[in-house]
Amino acid sequence: MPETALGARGVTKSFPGVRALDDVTLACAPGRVHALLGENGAGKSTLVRILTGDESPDAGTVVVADRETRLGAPREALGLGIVPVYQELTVLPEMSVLDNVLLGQERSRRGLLDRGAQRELARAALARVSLEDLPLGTRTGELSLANQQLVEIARAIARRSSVLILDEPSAVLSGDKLQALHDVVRAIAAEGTAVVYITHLLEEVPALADDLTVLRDGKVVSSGPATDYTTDRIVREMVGRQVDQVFPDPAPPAGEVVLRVSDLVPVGSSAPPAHLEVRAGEIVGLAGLVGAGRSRFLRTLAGARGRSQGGVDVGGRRVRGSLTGAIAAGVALVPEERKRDGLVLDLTAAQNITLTDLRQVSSAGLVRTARENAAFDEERERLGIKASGPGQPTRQLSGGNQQKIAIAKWLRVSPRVLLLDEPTRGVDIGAKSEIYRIVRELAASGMAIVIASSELAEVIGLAHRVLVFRDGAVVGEVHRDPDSAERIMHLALGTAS
Amino acid sequence: STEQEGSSSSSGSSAAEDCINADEAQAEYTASWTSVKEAFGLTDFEPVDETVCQVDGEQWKAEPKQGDSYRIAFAAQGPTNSWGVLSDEALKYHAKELGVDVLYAAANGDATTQVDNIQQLTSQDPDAMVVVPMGDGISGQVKAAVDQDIPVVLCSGLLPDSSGAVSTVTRQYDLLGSAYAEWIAEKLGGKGKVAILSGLAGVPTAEYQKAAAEKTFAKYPDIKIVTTQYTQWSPTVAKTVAQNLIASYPDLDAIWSDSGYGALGVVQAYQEAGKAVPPITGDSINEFIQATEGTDVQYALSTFPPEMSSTCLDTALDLLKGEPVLDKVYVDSPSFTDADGAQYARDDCDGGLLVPSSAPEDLLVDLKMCKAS
Amino acid sequence: MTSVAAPRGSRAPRLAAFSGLVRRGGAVWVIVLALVLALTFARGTGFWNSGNIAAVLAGAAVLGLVALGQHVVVLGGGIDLSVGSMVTLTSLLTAVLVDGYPIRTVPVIVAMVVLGAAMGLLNGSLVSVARLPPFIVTLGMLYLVSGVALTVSATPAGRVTAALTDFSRATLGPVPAPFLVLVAAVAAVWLLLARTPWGRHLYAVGGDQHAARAAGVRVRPVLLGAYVTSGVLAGLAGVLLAARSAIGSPTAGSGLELSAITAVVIGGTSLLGGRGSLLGTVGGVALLALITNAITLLQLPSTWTDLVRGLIIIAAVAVFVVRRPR
Amino acid sequence: MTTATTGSASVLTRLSTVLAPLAGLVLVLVLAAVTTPQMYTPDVVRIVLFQVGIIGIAALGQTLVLLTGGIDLSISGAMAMTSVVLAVTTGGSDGRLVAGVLLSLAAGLAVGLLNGGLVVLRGVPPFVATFASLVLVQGVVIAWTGGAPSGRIPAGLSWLGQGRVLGQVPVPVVVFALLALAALVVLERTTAGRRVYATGFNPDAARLSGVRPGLVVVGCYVASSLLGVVAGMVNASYIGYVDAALVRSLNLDSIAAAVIGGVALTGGRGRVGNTLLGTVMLAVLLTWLIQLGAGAGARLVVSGAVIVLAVFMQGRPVRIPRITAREKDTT
Ligand SMILES: Nc1ncnc2c1ncn2[C@@H]1O[C@H](COP(=O)(O)OP(=O)(O)OP(=O)(O)O)[C@@H](O)[C@H]1O
Ligand SMILES: Nc1ncnc2c1ncn2[C@@H]1O[C@H](COP(=O)(O)OP(=O)(O)OP(=O)(O)O)[C@@H](O)[C@H]1O
Ligand SMILES: [Mg+2]
Ligand SMILES: [Mg+2]
Repeated sequence: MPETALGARGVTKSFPGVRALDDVTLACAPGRVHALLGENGAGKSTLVRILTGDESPDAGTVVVADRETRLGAPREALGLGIVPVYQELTVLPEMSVLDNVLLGQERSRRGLLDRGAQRELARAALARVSLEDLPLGTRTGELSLANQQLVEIARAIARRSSVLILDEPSAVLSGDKLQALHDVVRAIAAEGTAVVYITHLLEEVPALADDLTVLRDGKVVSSGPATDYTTDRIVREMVGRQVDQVFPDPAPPAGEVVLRVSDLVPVGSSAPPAHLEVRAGEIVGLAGLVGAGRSRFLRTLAGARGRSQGGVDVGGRRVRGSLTGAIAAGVALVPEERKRDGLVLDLTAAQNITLTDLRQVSSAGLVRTARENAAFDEERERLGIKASGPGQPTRQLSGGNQQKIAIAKWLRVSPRVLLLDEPTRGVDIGAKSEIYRIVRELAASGMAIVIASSELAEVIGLAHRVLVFRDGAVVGEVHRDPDSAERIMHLALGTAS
Repeated sequence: STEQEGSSSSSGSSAAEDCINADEAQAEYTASWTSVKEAFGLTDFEPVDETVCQVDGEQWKAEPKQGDSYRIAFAAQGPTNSWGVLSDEALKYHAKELGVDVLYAAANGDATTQVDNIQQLTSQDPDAMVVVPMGDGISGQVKAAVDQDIPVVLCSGLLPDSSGAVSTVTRQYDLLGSAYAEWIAEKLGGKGKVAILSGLAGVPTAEYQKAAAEKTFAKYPDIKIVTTQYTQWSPTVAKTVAQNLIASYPDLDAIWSDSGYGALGVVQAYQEAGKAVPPITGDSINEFIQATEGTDVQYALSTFPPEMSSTCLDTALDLLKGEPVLDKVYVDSPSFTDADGAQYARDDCDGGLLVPSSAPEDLLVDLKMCKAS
Repeated sequence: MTSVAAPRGSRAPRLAAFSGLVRRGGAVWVIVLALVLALTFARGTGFWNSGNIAAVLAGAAVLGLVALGQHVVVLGGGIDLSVGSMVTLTSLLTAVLVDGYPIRTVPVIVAMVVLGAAMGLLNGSLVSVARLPPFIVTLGMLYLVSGVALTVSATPAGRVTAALTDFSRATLGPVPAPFLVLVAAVAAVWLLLARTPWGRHLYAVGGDQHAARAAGVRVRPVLLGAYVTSGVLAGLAGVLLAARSAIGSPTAGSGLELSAITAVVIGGTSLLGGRGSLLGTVGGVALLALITNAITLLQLPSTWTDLVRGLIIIAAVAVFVVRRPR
Repeated sequence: MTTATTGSASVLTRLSTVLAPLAGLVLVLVLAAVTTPQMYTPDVVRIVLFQVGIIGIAALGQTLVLLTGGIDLSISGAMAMTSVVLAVTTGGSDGRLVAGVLLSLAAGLAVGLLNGGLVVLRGVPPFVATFASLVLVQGVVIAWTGGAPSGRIPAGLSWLGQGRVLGQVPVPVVVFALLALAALVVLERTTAGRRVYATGFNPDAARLSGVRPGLVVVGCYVASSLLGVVAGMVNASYIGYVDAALVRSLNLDSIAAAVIGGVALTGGRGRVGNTLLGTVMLAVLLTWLIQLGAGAGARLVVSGAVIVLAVFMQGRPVRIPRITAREKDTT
């Protein structure tokens, strides 16, 4: 058995503008789980793409089974038993679960698919991620996001792998699905496979990792057996400074009720109607497992999805059930998915910021560049956005700064109600705490804020009170107090007594 | 065998063997040439030799297959232009007069569509079929129809003998093509620069006339064809082309055009450029004559009359009645030059109408091609 | 939470069922059926007589083959505007090269299929290797190939052998031989799509190229395969067309590409790639063939032809498009 | 190897989209100079300018639609329809010219709304939607005119197609210049233009930012059809008659021009400058081929090759995206 199942020697990779990886050396031993940690933009995924031949290094080499190897395409890596699950979902929604699990590894006899063998293989793989009762013919697009992710993992498991690379597999998993993932990872490692595991949820590390490596700005800053590391140390290594994750109590909301939601049911939801009142200056958190319905609830409030019943009032006035209606009424949604829904990445930073209210920066329909830049500078000030200038394509910004832009564009319309969906997903710890600061300030300035997040600490820390969702319904409300975390988990899982 | 199939029969000689040569038919054929010859005042203009025969009428004599009136299938061009409209409607109109039913199918100018049309019409088992051929591509399907004992009359167009059509009623492409060319040659005294404006590349009607013209011009060593362009039978395209001609060949002596629409564009281009319009040819659309009225444009026009379709119907019916019919009926139609062109202009009629039209007046009115007088 | 979650944008079940029908390509058959019923009522005997059925089927053969190729390309996320011109060139060449010599028949047929494959290969390489947008590549090819056809001969030319013409008219019961070719082709393509790894890969590449690549799928060969298939089928269609017309024409196939794409789309296949059903495309072909047949059968005023065709197409596409999920 | 989205790369890309057509144009001009010197006489230049006008006006509309990620095959239908509407409603007399023009615009509006409606409300792929409406428009015209549209275009309009500014410059190119300028301002400087680009790049994000992508798209299709109507008027007044031959034609010049110029079919990418370049190049090319007296076949071959080459040179291949290019789909 080789010493290093997969490794990198002095790997360097630059993209125009960024040095994503800088002389990275890494060694993953067979049968061990190697956690790869680092802030957003630290270079984790880039490293993964290089280790799997999806991208080639500018300098340095990839080591496979102790041998230096060049990889031209993911296919070649797969051929060597290096099996990745990329950060981004790569299942094909239009194809059946069966076809997705076996994509690229179809079993065929005499040129024709061997359907019997196919089914067996798929069944086995799905069983290992606790999806044994999933009909093989289902269109994958019909599955919940979590299940899609598990199908993707099943695809990887179905391959005979000497190395399994998982890039943030847990980002969209929770509860027993996350548990299932951990189990299968341990099992696979036990079979002698080297596992590279990337995550932002540090509590996973002690549970899973044997070794870990921390990347910062494309450099390896620390590496060693997981047992040598406490969460605090990891965080310190990641950000290079100590961040206090303790949330001061928020100022009690003084203002009158701004947002009133009365027996609201989103289109396509069979859940009982939801009620909600948010005062000016109040922050309400939404907690729940993935697919519990938080995003759908927020999208409905923002008029991005239809309501099949119920109403939304802002400042006592009924809000029309359309995006423009909601915006006019002062309701702003910072959507869950920044790159797809939150921003037009090909427009410049300034253009994104002003897109929500072009009238401000235009006169007689003509956009005034001066005013536009002014608007940009204003927000750069307010949110501490790091960008080379108003003209920089948003695509080039780091995750955190993109998120700040996605928030800034809504501050332009000075909304009365601000809806934040997963505002810190894929945002590094440094940027996170800044976003927390911003949220608090906005609340203090009299905004009513609703924030959905999968990070329990975050919701509890920021919000005055937390609504818990399960299967599309509000199943309880929890106020700030020491043991709120447990109560929320119980409600979310449906194990509340 | 390495033999080429039917290479012998395709020459048409086999047809000649059992040819009951009808003299008056031959005469009629030559007449169609001489009339043009006179109209254009040509000195030497001999018909390309052609053996016209009489079809044994008895062979096709038949009672109506359904009911007591004949059902004639009509594989038409379709109303893709005013020629097509009149061709279609003239036949239908005549059919109404004679009280025969018409099974109509339009190819909209496309040979491939017409193949389908003919097969479908054949399947309706008509007594006879009139086909306005959209291209040699249909001959296979025509043969199929004939093989099912449906007498097929080709109308305003030719197909190779292999199509087995019983009779062909048309005006000759060669006739028009070479007549225009001869006229130009004599205007230029057999010496000068000529441009050829053909219609649509790849479309038989255009290509055959062009070929005939080139053959004729070839007889005159001093006539140079400086360029050959396509007008798509569109005055707009023709005008642009002509503007280019003016620029690149300022000293052009004559323009051979196969269509009045083409000629129309050319005339406009020259007039706008303030230059004298060189002698030009084309078919006699009303628009062109009106446009050139009172100008000194020299032209020679003839027609490929759409209303000949009614003759096609007559021929088909004669076959069914067992009356003598010629295998090639060459329709004659007026030809004229600028000398007496003006008289044919019809201000009460549509610009696209081919004048003079022998189509019934009330039909033209029905089709809103002419105002009721 | 382990159970399967509600469908995306979980619409009203009835609609969902409908979109399911469209997905599986059944929807267009509803119209086809309706049209057939209408025709049966209006012209029962006229429509059902074996000759007319044969006419419909024979008319469908060429379009069918081309649409089949188009279907494969579209599944792969591409589009092939050059099919019409490829049919033109191959049919013209068939006639010109055979030119009535029986011994040439077979070699020429083979040659045409190969030629089709070659043109497909060119399309495919420009798309998958040079990575140019399919629309433009094939638009260019459309001009190029029809240009070549015109240079081969500007007038109808050549002559096929009796063997070919006879074949084009031979029938098995009411079913014309050319249609049997189509049936065979459909079967073959179905096998390729549904039963081979290549088929799976094609869906994957059409649905999401980089996801397919990440799963270890070789994108280029898959795309090349798609365009070659389209080319081969166009070549076959060309031969059939030549056999049917007995003579080659330099404009024979013009416009076919648009009909083919229309057939594919009203069959419920997504022009975005990755989703589509053969059944639907075949239905689309059937519908177009029926429209032409119906217009003549019902003796509609010829000036209405395009109006009717336009209305039906619009109705069909407007109803049978599965909207991409948000 | 890298995604063409980071700073310098995108600058290069933008440059290349302008350089490629420029290079092509220069090439054709040189070829012309060698093979057909008369290309540079005022007369021929004027012809080219006219062509630029007639192709360009439609190409502008096409560009708007392409920017939204659509395509408009029905433009040539709108053009043909216009000439017929003009002729029929005016009966060739200047008296009712205004009515004729208004009616044509109304008809154009209808076509645009049909296209936009199919694409936006029903999610029909633009290619098919606009093809279907092309067939429909042609069908309506043919049914309405009994198959043989014909008639005179009022002389009062002839300046539009035949007139010259300062005795030399053809009016159509002037009209085009003005419209292009307008399009330039709208796209680059106005809020409307900003919305078009935002929609073209990312309709979902645009929508969630309060932009109404539906309206934008419909607007672009309407604009396209209306520009088609204008092009139709120019065309009709150029010859002065209804040209039946054009009614059934499907004219792809406008698409070719935009694409050769470097407007992407994928939406969002492309500027008026690209369209201008592409139009000029196409106009020069077409005129040059006529001047050459090239056969119909050769002409098609050249056009085809040019289209492919032009796009090839733009160096903006539809790359197989890197995994980073997409985020995880979480809704
Ligand atoms: N294709 C690309 N083009 C340009 N820059 C890129 C590209 N891919 C990554 N980068 C940049 O390289 C750096 C590292 O990105 P990478 O995705 O590897 O970070 P990461 O550690 O995976 O972040 P996250 O935790 O959010 O996944 C970032 O600054 C990113 O912007
Ligand atoms: N855009 C959408 N259209 C239709 N259904 C959706 C959409 N997004 C999610 N769903 C479904 O609605 C339910 C709620 O999804 P939603 O995304 O709101 O959950 P969530 O609590 O926000 O989870 P997360 O935001 O972490 O993904 C799930 O069953 C999901 O499959
Ligand atoms: Mg990453
Ligand atoms: Mg969510």
